[in-house]
Amino acid sequence: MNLTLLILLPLLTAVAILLMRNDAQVKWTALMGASAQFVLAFCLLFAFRKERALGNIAQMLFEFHYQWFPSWHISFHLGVDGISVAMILLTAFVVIAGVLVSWNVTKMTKEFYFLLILLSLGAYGFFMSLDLFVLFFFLEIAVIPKYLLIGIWGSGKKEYAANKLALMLMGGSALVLVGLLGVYFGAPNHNFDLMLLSSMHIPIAIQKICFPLLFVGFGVFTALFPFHTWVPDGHSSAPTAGSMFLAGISMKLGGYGCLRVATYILPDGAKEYANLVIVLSTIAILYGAFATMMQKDLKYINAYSSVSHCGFVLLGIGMLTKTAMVGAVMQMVSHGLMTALFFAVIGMIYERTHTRQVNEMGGLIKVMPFITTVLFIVGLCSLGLPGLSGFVAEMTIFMGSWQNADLFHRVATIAACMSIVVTAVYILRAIGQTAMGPIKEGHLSVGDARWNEKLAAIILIAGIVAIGIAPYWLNELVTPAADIIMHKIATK
Amino acid sequence: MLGVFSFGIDLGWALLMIPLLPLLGFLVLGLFGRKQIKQSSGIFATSLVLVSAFLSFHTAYGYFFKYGKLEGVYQKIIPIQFTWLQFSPGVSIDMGILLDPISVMMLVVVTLISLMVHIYSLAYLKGEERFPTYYSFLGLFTFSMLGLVVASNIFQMYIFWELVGVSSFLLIGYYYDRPSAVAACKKAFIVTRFADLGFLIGILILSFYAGTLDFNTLILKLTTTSTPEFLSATAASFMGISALTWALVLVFIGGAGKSALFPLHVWLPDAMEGPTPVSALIHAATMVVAGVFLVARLFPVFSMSAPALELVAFVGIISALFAALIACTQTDIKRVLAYSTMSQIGFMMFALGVSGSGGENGLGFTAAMFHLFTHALFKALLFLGAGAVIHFIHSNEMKDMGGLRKYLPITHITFLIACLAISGVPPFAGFFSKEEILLAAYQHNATIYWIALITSGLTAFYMFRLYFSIFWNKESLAHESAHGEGGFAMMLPLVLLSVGAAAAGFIPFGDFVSSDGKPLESVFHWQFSIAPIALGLAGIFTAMWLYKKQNNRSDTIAHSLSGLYKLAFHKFYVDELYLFITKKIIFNLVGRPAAWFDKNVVNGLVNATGNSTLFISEKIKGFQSGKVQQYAIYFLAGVIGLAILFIYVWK
Amino acid sequence: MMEPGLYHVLIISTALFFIGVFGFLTRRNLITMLMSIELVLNSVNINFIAFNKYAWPNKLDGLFFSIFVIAIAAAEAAVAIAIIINLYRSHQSIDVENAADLKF
Amino acid sequence: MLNDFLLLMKSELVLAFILFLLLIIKVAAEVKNERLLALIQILLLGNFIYGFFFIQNGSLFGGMYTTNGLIAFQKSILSLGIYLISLLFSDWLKKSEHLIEFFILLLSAVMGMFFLISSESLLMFYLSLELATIPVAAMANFDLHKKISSEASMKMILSSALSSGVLLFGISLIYGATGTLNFSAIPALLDGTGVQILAFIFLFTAFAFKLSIVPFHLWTADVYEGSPIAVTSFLSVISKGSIAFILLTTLYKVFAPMHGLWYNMVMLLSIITMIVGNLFALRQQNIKRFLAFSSIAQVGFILVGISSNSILGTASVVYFVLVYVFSNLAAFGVAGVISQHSGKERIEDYRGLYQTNPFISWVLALALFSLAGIPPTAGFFGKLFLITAGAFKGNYFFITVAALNMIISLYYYLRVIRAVFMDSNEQPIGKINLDISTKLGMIICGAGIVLLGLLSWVYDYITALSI
Repeated sequence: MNLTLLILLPLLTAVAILLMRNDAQVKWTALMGASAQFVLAFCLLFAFRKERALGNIAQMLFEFHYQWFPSWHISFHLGVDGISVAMILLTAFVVIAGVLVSWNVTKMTKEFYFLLILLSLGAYGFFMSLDLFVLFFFLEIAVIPKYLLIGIWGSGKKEYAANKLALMLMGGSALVLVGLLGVYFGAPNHNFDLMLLSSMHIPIAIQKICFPLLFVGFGVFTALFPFHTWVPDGHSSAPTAGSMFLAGISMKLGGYGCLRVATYILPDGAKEYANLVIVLSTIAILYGAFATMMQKDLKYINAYSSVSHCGFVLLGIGMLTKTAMVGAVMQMVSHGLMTALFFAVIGMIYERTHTRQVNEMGGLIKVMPFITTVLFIVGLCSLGLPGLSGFVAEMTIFMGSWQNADLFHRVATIAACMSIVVTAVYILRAIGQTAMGPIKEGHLSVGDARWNEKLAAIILIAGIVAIGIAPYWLNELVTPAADIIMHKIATK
Repeated sequence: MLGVFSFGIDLGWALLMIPLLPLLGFLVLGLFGRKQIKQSSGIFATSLVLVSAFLSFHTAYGYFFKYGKLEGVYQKIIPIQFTWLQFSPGVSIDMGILLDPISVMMLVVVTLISLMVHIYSLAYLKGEERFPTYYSFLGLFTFSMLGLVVASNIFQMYIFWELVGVSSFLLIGYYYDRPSAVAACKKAFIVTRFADLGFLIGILILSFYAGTLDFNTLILKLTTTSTPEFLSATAASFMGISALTWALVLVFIGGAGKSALFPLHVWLPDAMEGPTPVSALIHAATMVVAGVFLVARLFPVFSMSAPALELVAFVGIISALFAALIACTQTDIKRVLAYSTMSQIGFMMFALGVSGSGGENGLGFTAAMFHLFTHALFKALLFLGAGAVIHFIHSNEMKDMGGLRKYLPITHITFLIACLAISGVPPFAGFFSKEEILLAAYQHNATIYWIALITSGLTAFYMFRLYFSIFWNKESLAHESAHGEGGFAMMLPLVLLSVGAAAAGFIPFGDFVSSDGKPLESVFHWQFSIAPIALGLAGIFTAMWLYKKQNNRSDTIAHSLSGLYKLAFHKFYVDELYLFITKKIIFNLVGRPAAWFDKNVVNGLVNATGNSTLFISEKIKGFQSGKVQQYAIYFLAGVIGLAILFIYVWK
Repeated sequence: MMEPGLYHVLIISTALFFIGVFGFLTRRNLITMLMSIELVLNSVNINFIAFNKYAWPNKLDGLFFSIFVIAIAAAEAAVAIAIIINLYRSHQSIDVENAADLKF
Repeated sequence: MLNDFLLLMKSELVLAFILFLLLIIKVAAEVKNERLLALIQILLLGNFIYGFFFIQNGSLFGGMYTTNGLIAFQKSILSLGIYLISLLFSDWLKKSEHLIEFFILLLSAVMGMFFLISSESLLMFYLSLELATIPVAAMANFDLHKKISSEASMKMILSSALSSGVLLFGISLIYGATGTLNFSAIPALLDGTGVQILAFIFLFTAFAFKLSIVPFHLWTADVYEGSPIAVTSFLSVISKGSIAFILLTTLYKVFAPMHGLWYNMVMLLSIITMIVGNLFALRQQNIKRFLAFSSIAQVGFILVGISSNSILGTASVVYFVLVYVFSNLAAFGVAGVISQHSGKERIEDYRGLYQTNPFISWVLALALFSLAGIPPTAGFFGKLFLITAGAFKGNYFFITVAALNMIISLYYYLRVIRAVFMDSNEQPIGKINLDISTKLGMIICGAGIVLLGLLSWVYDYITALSI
């Protein structure tokens, strides 16, 4: 399977969208493109499993290599392992759902879909890059479309939010850049190639400088405390699909980067700072959860809960055990699907009730049974109900974290576990106030979901349930890759 | 990959069908119930559960009488198991079915009560808008509960544990447009979630030391005093308490939450907001005893830690007494039943707490399980009966009732049987199980025994208070206009359950269920029974004196006991305490500051960075004065500055 | 009577340079400012000549350079005067303080 | 010898040819502006294409003039720049009363820059620098009836005269200290005495002045704002580019022995320049002034690359200037078109531009993203290579400051993007019918911005030349 397909396809879709004449054509082109991505992502999954089943134990499969800037030793190097495949699948899910829920965007439709597809391009490229320069390239590609999506199609304090998001993310990527350069020049021979770097021994002094830069840099993307403040504003101002992409894909770029770049190539740095990472992510988990409790706007609720949930990703990475790392990846996938779905539902509700304040809603089960059912499912997933993906991921992280036997890790794990209670509190509050209780006068005549919304929700729910009910396939996919990363950390 | 399927016995698939059929019901009704099969959804779900119940009975028969025993000992059989999620070598969540006496017994109890409730609800909820949804939720609950009881892996149990929690949440909130129901379902979920936190951490500790999540292996490793796992678990200690005890205490907290034991009981009375059949199924017979089941499942491990067992016993007995006291004062009939449930579960729990492991010592274990079994029958019956009353009268309050025996004859009789059973009057079922519990307590701990004795008297009192208030008391008001008793669908379960409540006591329970799988001789000491029976009768007669006819004796007594009465009436202000802790402390002292901190400090810092940049930008604009001579000055100053800097300073 | 050496000349040229700069910084009249610049350029010329004469008598670079500087200064002055004339047309003044609309 | 002369100085000779042609036309014939402009555009295109042929290495005039592949390529970049200017501002140029004079001055200045890049002696350097400056000062006054235009021009000529004076003083000190003006002879004679440092600083300030390095930058914004946009774009792109090229030669070759000194100086000035440029750019309302300060900040970045003192540094700077030509000219082109059609130059006037003029909005967006260094535009690669080259020394502080400055710069670029794409306006700029050559120019710029980075061979080519 040729990985460049996954880059070419969004590119062609984007170009095709620009060439379309009317909104309907644009939408269908985008949907076809997204579906093709979806199919392609599954082809990748099956091809990957087939290769593995045939006994191909190379760390990266389907590698693609092209000398890009030879003088800098930059090559367009792509390849996937289980973690990448999982993230690519996630992206495909979110993209198709995002395209579907935006079906009734009327303002500048062409541009909207163009940016959505461009964002997906960035994400695919990022997850497949095995060259740090290329990785950084794709990381930044994914930022500006978000800015425009929020700024043009957003609501509320959109310009402030868009600015904040773009600047903070760019700040993060600036730190990443410095970290990457540090690695580049600190490594025994100057190279951006991830695989080569991982096999080199980078001096510990360099690692100690570069790890925090890289980790914090990527951490900004994934809402590392205290660099998370773009999350609530950004998510709440973004249009529905924008929030879905932001929380579903963009925040995962950071998590993936922390894992693949910071932790993998700088194992000593990771060890050095693991405790700090744990402290920060535990704070994010609890603090995010408690802050969520006080929110009244549905989007803010999900945004802050994203801070909390993404804390688990970083916690899983910081714990430096294989199980926790697998859990972190699972949490990324799970949270990506879940939060995308959550935002989709919020969008649907908002479109019908014209409010996102929970106390202005009530009893929506009566008028929109489908949407509220989805809301229940996603809420339950968020609070970690077994059978849905959130549970699997969180439990894996807990199990992995608990493998560290000292008191510090224990305390952190228990603190993180406590969030399952707080999560239940705020999720139930939100659901209880919106879906249940007496219905408000003005909402009696609103309708239920349309076909596109139903399809989007069903696709995402399928993903959530597929992980929740049968986690072993994801586990099997991710574990060997995590094994390699852990092995490197353990032996260094 | 579907891990390892091992079909120990041919019945594997049939066994698998027991939980999966209700799940099928849930899925089908959930997906298509609203439109396609709205009319027949009840029948559909009921028939599925019927098959499931039949298979359970079949399994129970097969297990207890055919293949379950090996050399006189009931074996733990795992006919089906596959790896669901592998964490690390040896530690994995396996989905499987574990057959042993208690799980088989629970299969029977769950499917039976569930079937009764399914049938009952056909009439009880007829014509409801969300009828299919109701049945799909029931299906989900039945599936989860069955999955819980047959769990072969502690994490599997946790998974289904959560699932029953959520089904309970959904069913309590079934009347979603009532604010009180919404509040109740949230409360139920959150309180049990809080307890589950303990369970989860307990699991983490256990799995860490045992190196496995599989029940059988875990029990084996942590009960054999020579294994390194056991040694490390007992050697490691935190705050002077061994890791094993910590783990068990935490697991017990989970159980206590689910089983509504003091002080985590607050959700149970409120949970009565759900439809009454749901209360019968979930909040009386099955889900709330999950905590007892959990402790029973891990009993061998519990028996290795005396402090943990002690805690189990004391929490159990305190809950029993506490709930009984409150039950005496409540006026909502379902709440009375709820507190009574709590009290009975307290009985089961302390029975486990006072039990030892193996042989005669294991009397408490058998007694607890026995009581669990009989309690399921008569408490379900009580709830269903109460449901019939509520269905008839459209109210939960005692003051709206009275003299109903004429209108509801079948309900009256069956309710009476259940009251006798719970009060421990021979020869009804409750008598036998309660006797065993008291005996076990007597053999172990005198304090517990005496409290239990008093509580059993109180039980009789409040049950008959209930009974007389509903069916006797004031000869009320014409209810003729109302519909009858609810028809065959509602009466059939009542009758069937009353037969059970009357006769289940004669089952030689110890032959089947014991702490070590070997039959336990039930020794019946009639001398020992005198005190409980006498107390029970005293309770009954007191209730009769106070409530059979309309009078104000009860008020007088309540006045004379004003302090205690008020305390009990207000449920000892536990709810208020929780409200204080959550609203005042968690919300105001944690949540609000966190939100404030985020909005002002963290966000403020980010904004301040931006604003200060703009501020500086504004401040330095004067350099660009527009005067070319000033530019020249800065130019020359730059030259001179650089010259000084690089010639003298930074050489 | 001491023979004037390189340093003496350099002192003069430096003084001239600073006088020119001072004039540039303090005069309001654009023409005068232009003349101050000429002083600066002349101080450079003196420098070149002096270095050529005292330090590197064999290399004529300095001499040539000063000739070029004079030529360029003339060209520069021509363009500058043209600009100043145009400025006078639009501003009715050749005071540098009056031409300060572009700022911040 | 003559053959050498013709070949080595071919770029200057072609320019001279065009210059004379224009002079003759001016004297001899009355040609309509449209046709004249078309002719000039064709000539400039020919000049650009011709620049890639017959490239030879060698030197002339007793070592005062030198050329090689890299220098030829640098000249080609400048040629491309003026060709683009002739395309992008065709609207303005067509209406100009003094079209020929404009191009005569422009080409003279460019010729000066060509000599500047090729100079191998301080004398040549000084002469060509003046040739590159004085015509531009005259051009700045091209809006003859605007007060600010004459003010700008006055500020430019006076400031540059002062800077020349300082430069000359520095040259005279170097001459005094080493006795030579020749670039190849100077390094061996440098020994780092105070006089030499002083001479170097004097010399460097001339570069700093022309490149608008803080604190020698103060004329920049005023001149940019006052001048016609075509001139502003020339100043900010072509002029800056040529100075950056010669600065590379000067620092890497001539003052190589004083590397430690100038590294610190460049670093210090780079940091100050980036910060001050960004801080001022933040609060500008006029698009030209805004671009002026943004170009100051960009120069700070160029200095980051220059500080690396390596082949990669040279290659990165040349590449960045190439990218910068496309990006900045595209931005100025859009500003010019808008100013020409509506007379509006304030950023807030740009609100709602996308609704009426999507094409030029996209061009502007691409240009600004490229200036901000957002992928996949070439600016991303340009900035990244500069920073990477700068990181060669392992000076993390410097690199971090540079990286953080990218964020500030992003803020103000986004401000324009926001106005164009997000804000609404009751009186938006009307639909603009673009001249065909303007459109061509914008398409070339856009294509350059998108493709220069992705097609890595351009950079490889430059690297190969830099060795």
